[in-house]
Order: sequence, then structure tokens, then C-alpha cells
Amino acid sequence: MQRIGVFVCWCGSNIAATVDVKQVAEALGKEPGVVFSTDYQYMCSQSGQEMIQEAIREHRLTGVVICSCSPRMHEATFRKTCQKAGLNPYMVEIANIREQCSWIHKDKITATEKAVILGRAAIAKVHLNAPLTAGTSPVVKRALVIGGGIAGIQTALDIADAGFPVDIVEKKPTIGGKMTQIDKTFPTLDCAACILTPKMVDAAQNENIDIISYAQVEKVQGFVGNFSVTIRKKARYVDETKCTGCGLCTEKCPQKKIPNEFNLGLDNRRAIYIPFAQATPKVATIDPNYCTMLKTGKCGVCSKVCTAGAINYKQEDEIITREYGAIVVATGFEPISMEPFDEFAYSQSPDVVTSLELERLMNAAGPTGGTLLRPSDGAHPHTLVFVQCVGSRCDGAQKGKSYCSKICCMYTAKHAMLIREKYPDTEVYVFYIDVRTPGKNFDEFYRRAVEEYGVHYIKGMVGKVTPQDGKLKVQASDLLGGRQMHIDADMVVLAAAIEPDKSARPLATMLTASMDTNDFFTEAHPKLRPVESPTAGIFLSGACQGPKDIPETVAQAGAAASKVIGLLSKNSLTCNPCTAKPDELMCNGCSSCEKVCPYGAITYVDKPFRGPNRTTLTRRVAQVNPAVCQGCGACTVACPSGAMDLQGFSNKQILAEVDAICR
Amino acid sequence: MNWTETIERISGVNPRKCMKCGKCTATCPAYEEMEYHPHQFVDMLSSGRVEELMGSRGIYMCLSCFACVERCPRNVEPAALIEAVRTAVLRQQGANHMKADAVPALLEEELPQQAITSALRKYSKGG
Amino acid sequence: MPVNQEFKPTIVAFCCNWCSYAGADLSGTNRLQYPANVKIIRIPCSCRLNPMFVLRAFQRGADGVILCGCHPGDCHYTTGNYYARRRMTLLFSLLDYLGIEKERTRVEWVSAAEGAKFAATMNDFCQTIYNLGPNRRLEDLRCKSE
Amino acid sequence: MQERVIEKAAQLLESGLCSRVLGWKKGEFFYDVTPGVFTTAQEVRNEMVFTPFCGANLSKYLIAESRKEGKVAAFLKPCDTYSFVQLQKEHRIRRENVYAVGVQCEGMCDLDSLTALNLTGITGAEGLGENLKVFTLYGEETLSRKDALSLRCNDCKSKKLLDCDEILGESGEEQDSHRFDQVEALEAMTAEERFAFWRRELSKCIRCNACRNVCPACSCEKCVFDNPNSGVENKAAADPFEENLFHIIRAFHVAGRCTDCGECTRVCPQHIPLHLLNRKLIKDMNQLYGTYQAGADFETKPPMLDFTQEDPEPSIITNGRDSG
Repeated sequence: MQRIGVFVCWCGSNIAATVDVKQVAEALGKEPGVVFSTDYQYMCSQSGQEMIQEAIREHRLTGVVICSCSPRMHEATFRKTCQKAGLNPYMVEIANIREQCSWIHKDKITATEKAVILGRAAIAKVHLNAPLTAGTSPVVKRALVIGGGIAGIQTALDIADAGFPVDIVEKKPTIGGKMTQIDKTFPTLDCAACILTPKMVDAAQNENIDIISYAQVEKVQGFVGNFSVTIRKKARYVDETKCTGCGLCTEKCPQKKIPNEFNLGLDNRRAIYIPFAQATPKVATIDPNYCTMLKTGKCGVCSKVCTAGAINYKQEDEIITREYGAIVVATGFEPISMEPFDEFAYSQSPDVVTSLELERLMNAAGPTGGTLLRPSDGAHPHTLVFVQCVGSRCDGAQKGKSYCSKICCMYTAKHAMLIREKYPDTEVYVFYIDVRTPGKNFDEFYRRAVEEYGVHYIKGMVGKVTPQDGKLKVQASDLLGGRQMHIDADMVVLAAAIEPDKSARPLATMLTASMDTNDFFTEAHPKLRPVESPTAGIFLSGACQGPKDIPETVAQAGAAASKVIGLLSKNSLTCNPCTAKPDELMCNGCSSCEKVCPYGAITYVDKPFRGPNRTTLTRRVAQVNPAVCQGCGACTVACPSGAMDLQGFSNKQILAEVDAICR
Repeated sequence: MNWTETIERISGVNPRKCMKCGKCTATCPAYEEMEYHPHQFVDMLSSGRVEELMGSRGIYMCLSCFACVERCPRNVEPAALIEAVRTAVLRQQGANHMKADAVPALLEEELPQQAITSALRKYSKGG
Repeated sequence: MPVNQEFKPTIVAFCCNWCSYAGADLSGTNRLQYPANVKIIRIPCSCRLNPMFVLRAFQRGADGVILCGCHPGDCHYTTGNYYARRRMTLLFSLLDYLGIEKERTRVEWVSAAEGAKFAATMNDFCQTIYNLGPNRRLEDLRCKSE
Repeated sequence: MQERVIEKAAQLLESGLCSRVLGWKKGEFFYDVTPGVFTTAQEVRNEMVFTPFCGANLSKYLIAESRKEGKVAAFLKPCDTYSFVQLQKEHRIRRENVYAVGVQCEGMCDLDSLTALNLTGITGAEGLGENLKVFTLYGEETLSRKDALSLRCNDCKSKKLLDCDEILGESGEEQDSHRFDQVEALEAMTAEERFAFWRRELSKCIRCNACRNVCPACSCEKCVFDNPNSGVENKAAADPFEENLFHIIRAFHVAGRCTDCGECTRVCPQHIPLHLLNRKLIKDMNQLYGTYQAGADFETKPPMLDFTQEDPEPSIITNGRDSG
């Protein structure tokens, strides 16, 4: 018979306020098998844990039930406590009488009654617990970073520094991400390319880093320490080893009129292109949708011109499958589409641009060679209107996002300052709801824009923009001035909200990492574990987890890298002992379980069994590999004879809990 | 008579959702004729200054073009609010904004018939 | 929800450890109230719920059983909730076929971030069960017909 | 056809190809044909029969027989071959130890179908090609076999003989049977009516386990109801609910594996229409997850061990759908 100890926690007043802890302890004390029952203010405190260890030794307890907060909080703590006192850690059960009882009921009697029932269920379960020992599984000493923006590069560099090999998979032909499209960065105004390209070159030359560009992740199998990832490297029709990046082909290609994604369609590129000068890897890529050679088989100018003979029209997509110990998601963000916001006439006039398009217009490598010119007539703009929070802080139901995109106030102040400094004769208006510049040296930066460069910050919103005879008639409200303003602007810049990269959704399903309603990756804990996903072995770096600027991204990239290094430095991981276990005597060998196992942890073997009157029968029976099994339990229900059972959550245990609850 | 509560009930508008961005006032074509502007309707409702709003002449200048409803990022619907204020005013005894005998003076040849009927609907109880 | 004295429904909620149990905790942290008749059993994944457990709950006098799991596509074990979805659909269809009120059983996908949805679901489900009244049918499916 | 079957069995035994033959043996009554294993040609000639009352599905016995030494010949009707394939799909039968002989079937009769034609004092019956000669105390009666077919043979789903080493007669085709009519009739009833129907039927159950013992899909080494640490072990029902638990759990365990051979209803001494439970699940699975016939082939995954991302939500049941 089990000797069970029950410990009811007050959790200060969190539980004790609405649950009569004394009565619970006393009621559970009378349950069969319970030899010790007490209550204490803070079971998870040092003295609380010592009390448990003391009770285990004194009363020779074989099972412990702790009525306290959610097991997701302190299950690990209490298991370690009991382990130190010599009790198998899996002989501990926790009744959640805080989040699922005291906090959600006001009436003390019902709450106490429920707490007793939950306690009884835990006792019923612990009666049937079996001591389990966690097995170990090897760790593959290689990391995978999905996404080659600043977040991905920084994470990869930090991991590589620690001596671990890491692969970067980047969807575009070159790494660098959004930062390569940015002109200057806040708050220091140093040029984005100047601080990014050295890191890109570092990543390219680092012998621990393998950049797989123009590729996407197709399939992810396995679990922490043992991921097997299938990557599709899209055909570039250019041999990376031969191409020197001279760019001759990109000048000779007859297909000229293709909108250049790198400059957001503001200028054109050829069918064979190198996105920008510092592209890494500096290799040309042929766009199959526009290349006449690939579509009709007539042309081939680039292969004639290419001195290195790198062009290969027959190149196929390449499938790479590799083993990884950890995966970091760094898929980054995209500005949202401005189509639904027709009041700003974004699709009616080329002079209404998003901030990212403005970055290209001001960038030396941009379509206008660095001088700010109006996309419509190429003239120099004299009045600019910046509109803040376009699509951010909305109702989120119909159009726009409910959250604040965090980076727009800073980059708009940056744009306003740069324009006023370079073209002092221009008037710059910024319509804002409230300016949010909370970072280090951020508010001083914003004040410089107002005080030193005379940018007109107006608290109010632009209601309507109507393009009329070459000018943009802006109608806006000035709430502090109590007037409606009508401005004839040359250009209107919309600070568009940002959302996660669209390719993140399928990736989340592959990685079983969950996403919130805005498609940002959900972190394991918003405050305590922001760079890990709830799925062990999957880490989050950069804007894929939420809107953030470059300083925060780099900080988070470093944090994610340190978590990965922490994981990869281990030779083996203790794996979850609550795995499936077949009862060979009852197993039919019908392989129903194997068909539902997501991890392929079940194999079959013919084993001899004692048959009737001393004959031996060989029968096909299932076998579970505890290192691969993750304990989901799908097989236990698929198995008709109930031969397959899950340790820690066995059929009998759950039935006992059901009985205790419905008694 | 607690007007704030009745107007909230009639209009179904929750003034607390307003983040004071001023986009409704920005798009309001009848801005010049009003002494209180759409973002102020919402603010006055939430700070209990409804009687002041009901007394103002500007509430009849609203063209109910619903641009403010269309553009409000928080779906606060100021137009529905001002409609409720007008209804509240009309519900009082003898508070019709447009009296029947005042109509002939306003008539003009090219004024479409529909304008008169819709004005009567908007400005008097009988409509 | 007016729970009068005589009829106190017993409702068993099977919650998957990764999503809906975390959702339940979140509704607790936000102090979102739902009736005390709901008692939660933690299972590793919604695919762990064996129809036997649902029938055992009814047999022992439960008035309603609800399974909460991760949204399809979100499952920590990739495919767990897809199997649970099929199994529960068939179980509910069979129970309905036997004439047992189909509102007594329900499946709800609740993610770890949806504390409010969890509380709302529990309130709604309790109200439905409360309106249905005690679970007579499953009890005496065996005794002689009139 | 009986002569051909007996000849074939004797020939298989004498040629030494098989050491045993699994077939139908004369039972005590004409309508009570029991499965039997014959080891000598002489036994076959005396006791083996193939009358219109050979309803028994022999594939379940092959689980044990195929594990023994030597080869066993088995005579299988079309519906039996579906169970035969399904059991192989679950690695329960060692195909190399079995020599399967498919037998064309005109549909079997049983005592109930005869008494339903209000024939009384029946002493014997004999199949004569298309029709059936029935000997009663009050003289002989000849009628067409079609009218006397047992319930499940009326809505026979397929005359196809699958995976046979040899076929006596021809292998027929699948037939679109209206086997779901009764299920649809039940579904059309209100919940109260359905409840009353099943309460009346299931209250007759005496837990003799005949349905479990005969069902080819219900062939676990140790059934969950016999296994003391399964948590649901029960021999006789302790409380009213456990009766239905047994039938619901059984229906669930065979879901996706039941080939709808109708044996459970044939052997039920209390004549409970148990097949209606299994057919309901088959109908649902076909409707929700695409038509699937258990045992029709070796590759397709059974619906309960498969999924698609677009499966309907369980609320399709609870919020009601046209249950037709």
C-alpha cells in the first residue's frame, strides 16, 4: 500500500484567500493511503521544500501530492526536491488548486470543496504512479538558423564563435534581409550597409557557418537534439562555385522590364540579377518567370557572355537533408499591404510611398542614386507629410493590426531629420497620435528632430489624401491647434504597420511551434523565456517573435544563440520518461500504433512466447524506442487491446482520476 | 435624466475605445460649420459633457456621410453617436430643430424633393 | 449562471498539456471566473483521450465531458489533434445515434494564449449542461423499456 | 457446389498439399452448420458440407491455424475473404501457411429467415441450384432461395473473392447494396425514439460474448474486458451502464477494421441488431472521410489511423447536420 504525503500550499493569499487550506489538508488526510497531510504558506520556498524532504524521511513516504499552483510552474522544482530526499521524482503529483480553483472562484465553500476533489484526483493518480527513470538521447552538435536577416546572421555568428557548425537557410538569393534595404539606422544614424556588410562577410567566411541561400525548409522531423530537416535549394540556374559575381550577364540580359523587388518595384532589373553590390553569396540568379531561355528555349545571351561558364539552364532544385540539434527561427517581418487604406491614395499616386520605399529613395544604392526625388515626375519635393500608425493600433478585426509596431516613430524621426538636414528648404510635417521613443538615447533623438531640425510634429491624423494636378491635397486634423489643416504636399510617407513574414505560417506547423492570432511566434513565457518557443529545441530570434528594432533584435539574437550553445554543449539530453510502453503478452502485432506515431518510434519484432502445453509460439510484437517517443499517447488509443500504455499517464491512472472526480 | 447612459444605449458606441487620434475630425467635410468636432463628441460623451453637446448647433451640420465611421481605426462610429445625440434632442418636448412653417422659406427651385423629406426625417420627430 | 441548489452538474474537462491546460492557467491568472463544476484532467495531448475515458466519466455520473486541445496545425506532437478530431467526431456520432443528448459532449480548440476563450467556453458549456439537466439517459440505457 | 467443395478438400488432403482443411461440418441440426478442421479425406467425405446454411466466417480461425505446422486449406465465401485480407493486413495470419479456396456464394439462409416465411415444423432443407427445398412435418415446400436469404445476405455488399489461391465458381463483383437503409431509418428517428430503441435492444444482452468470439476484427490476444489491469475489465455488467459500455467500446475498437460481415448479429442468441452499430460507424466514416471498405486491399490506411488537415470539426455532430 502506498504511503502518501499531502502538502497543501497557501501560496501566500493566492490560494488561502478563497480556499480553506486547513480543511483541505484535513479532508485529504483521511483519504486511504495518506499517512501525512499538512499545509504551509509557501511550499515552493526553501523551508517549504525542506518540510517535504523532512516528511519523506520521517514518514517513509512512497508518494507525494502537492496541492498548489499549476504543474507548469513548479512540477520540476518539487520533483527535484523529492529526488534529493531519495524519492523517485515521478512519484510526485500536483493538484492545480490555484489557477484552476482559488483564482477562478469567489465563494469559499465551493472553492474548498473543489480543491478537495482535485486533491483526491491527484491522490488517486499517485497511487498508481510507477517510479520512472529518464533516459538520455544524443545531441547532434549542429544548429540551423532559418532566415538570413540581421537576426539570423547575428545568431549564427554567435553560435559559430562557440565552435559549433551552423547552417543559415535564406529564402532570398542573398542574406541580409530588411536591413540591406535600409539607408541609415537610428539612433546613431550610421549607415545600415556599413554595419551590416562586415557581419555578412564574416558569416560568409566563417568556416563554421554554411550559408544555403535561395532555399526554403520543406520538412522537419524529430525532436530536440535530433531534428532531421529537409531543405529545398531552389534552382538558380547559375553554378555558385564558378560564378565570380562580375555582373556582366546582368548588363547584357535582354529582359529589362522586371520590377526589382529589392527596390520594392521602384525600378527594374534584368531576368538574371544580383540583388545589390554587397550581396552574399555574390552570385547571379535567373528569375524563371521572366527568362525567355527557360520559358521558350530561345536566347542564352547570359551563357554566351559569361566568361566563367557558370550558367546552367538545366539546373534542378536540390534537396538537402541534414541532422540538427537546435533550430532558430529568424524569419523577420514584412510591412503590411497599404491597399485597404485607400483614404491615403497609396494606389492612386506614386508619390504616396511607405517608409521602406522612402528608405530606397534616400539610399545611395537606391533607384534615384541617393537624391530624394518624387517617383512621379522626378522633381525635388518641397513639402513632405509623414503619417504615423498606418494600420497599427487599429481595431484589428477588419483591417490593420491591433498592436503598435514599435519602430515607426523612431524611423520617421530619422527620415524627417535626414531630409531636413540634406534639403533645408523642405517643410516636413509629421502627424502622430503619440510619439513612442522609449529606448536608450531615443527620446533625445526625437527631440533633436523637433528642436534642431524644425520638423513640424502635429498631434492629429491625416483624414484624406487626394492627388490633384500634380500635388497631394492632404486634409488632416490638428487637435492641439483645434483646426483642420489642408496641406498641398509633394510626397506623403505612410509609416506602415509590420507583420510577420508570410512564410512563417507553414514553418510554424512544421516546427509544431504555435503562433498568436497575429501570426507572431508564441514564446515559451513572455517575461521569463522570450527567446524560446514552447517546443523544446526551437528558439526565436528577431521580429518573428514580435515587432522590434535592430538593437533589440541583435540582443535577442545573442540570447537565442546562448540558449542554443547551452543546448549543443550537452552531449546528451535527459529525455521525457513518460513514454509509451507495450505489454508484449497482449500485443496483437497489428501495427495500428505504428501508423499513428508521429515520430516513427515503434518497430516490430518476432519474439518467442510460451504457447499451450510447452510449445513456443513466435509472435510479432511492438517495441517502442524510448529515446524517440515523446509521449503523446496517440498509439495508446489506436491500440484496441490496450496493450500499449503511456507511462506517467496510464489508462488506469486517468480512469482513477475520472473516478475520483465524479465520485 | 442621465443623458450619457441613454445616448450610449441608443448609439451602442463605447467611447472608451477612442484613442484620440483625430482621424474622424480630419475626414469630416463639415468641419468648418461645427463648433464641436467628431473627436470631441466622443470625448464629451465619455467626460459627461453631453448636455453641452446637445445644446450646440453644430450637431445639425453633420451630413451623415459616415466618412468618420469608415476611417476610424478603432471602430468607434462618431456618426452613430451624433445621430443618437440628435435623437435625444428631438425626444424632448417641442425641440424639433426644423419647424413645418420654416420650410417654405428654405425652398429653392433646384433643391431636390428628397432633400426636404430627409431633412424632415432628421430634424423633426414626426419623420 | 444561476446554479440552483439541487442540480450541481459534474463536468469533466480533458485538457491537453501544451495548449489548453496553459490556456486554463491563463484564464486563472486573469481571474476569469467559470463555474466550479468543471474539473480539469491534464493529458499529454488531445490524442491521448480514449473514448473509454469519456464513457467512464458518464458512467460515474458526469453530466458533461469536454475535450480541449491545440488548434489543428498547432499540436506540439504535430498530428495529435487530427486523430483526436476524428475519434471524437465518431464517438459523438455514435452517442447521438444511441439517443444520448449530443450537447453533453464537446470539443474545443484553445491555444495557450486564449485564456478568455477558455473561460467563455467553460461558462457556455456549463450553461448548456445546466439547461440539459442531470444525465439520466446514459445511466439507465439498460433497464427495461416501459 | 457441395460436391465440388468436398472433392476439392479431399483432393487437397490426399495430394499432401495441405495437412488440414478448414471447412463447414454438419452440425446437430441442418441449420446449425459448425466450422470444422478435417485431417483425412475420409472425414471430409463423411462430415464436410456446403449447404445454404454455411453462414460462419472461417477467416478468424486462420489466426490460430496458420501458426501451426503444415499448410491448412480454407474454404472462404466472398464476405469471408474481406476479413481474410483485413487480418493479413494486420499481420495476424501467416499467408504462407494458408491455401485459400474461394467459393462462389448464392447467399446463405438461416432459421430466422425460414421461420419469417411462417413455415412451421421444419425438419430439413436442401439447396437445389436457384431454389431451396424445405422438408416440414406437413410436407415439402420448394421456394426460391432469394426469398429465404438471411438479413445480411439480402444487402450483400460484394460477391468478389479476394486473395484466393483457387476459386470454385467465379468471383463476382461489388454490389451497391442498400445496407445503410436501416441505419438511416434509425437516424431519422428523434433522439428519444432512438434511445428507446437501443434501450430495448441492449437490455436483452446477456453478455455471452458470442459476438466478440465470432468477430474476425475482434481478435485481440487478450481482450481489454478480460484484462484485469485495463481498468475496464468486467465479465458480467456491474451496473446498467456497463452493458452499453461493452457494445460501444467494441464498436469503437473495430471501427475501420470491421468488414461488415454481419456475423455478430447472426450469432447473437438474443437477436440484437449489433451490426447496426458497426454500420453506423462505417456510414459516418464513409461520409466524413471518404468511402473505405475494410479488407478490400492491403495498402489503404484505415480511416481511424489516418487524417487530413481539412477533416470536419466534431461540432458538425453536436451542432447538428442533416443526419440523413
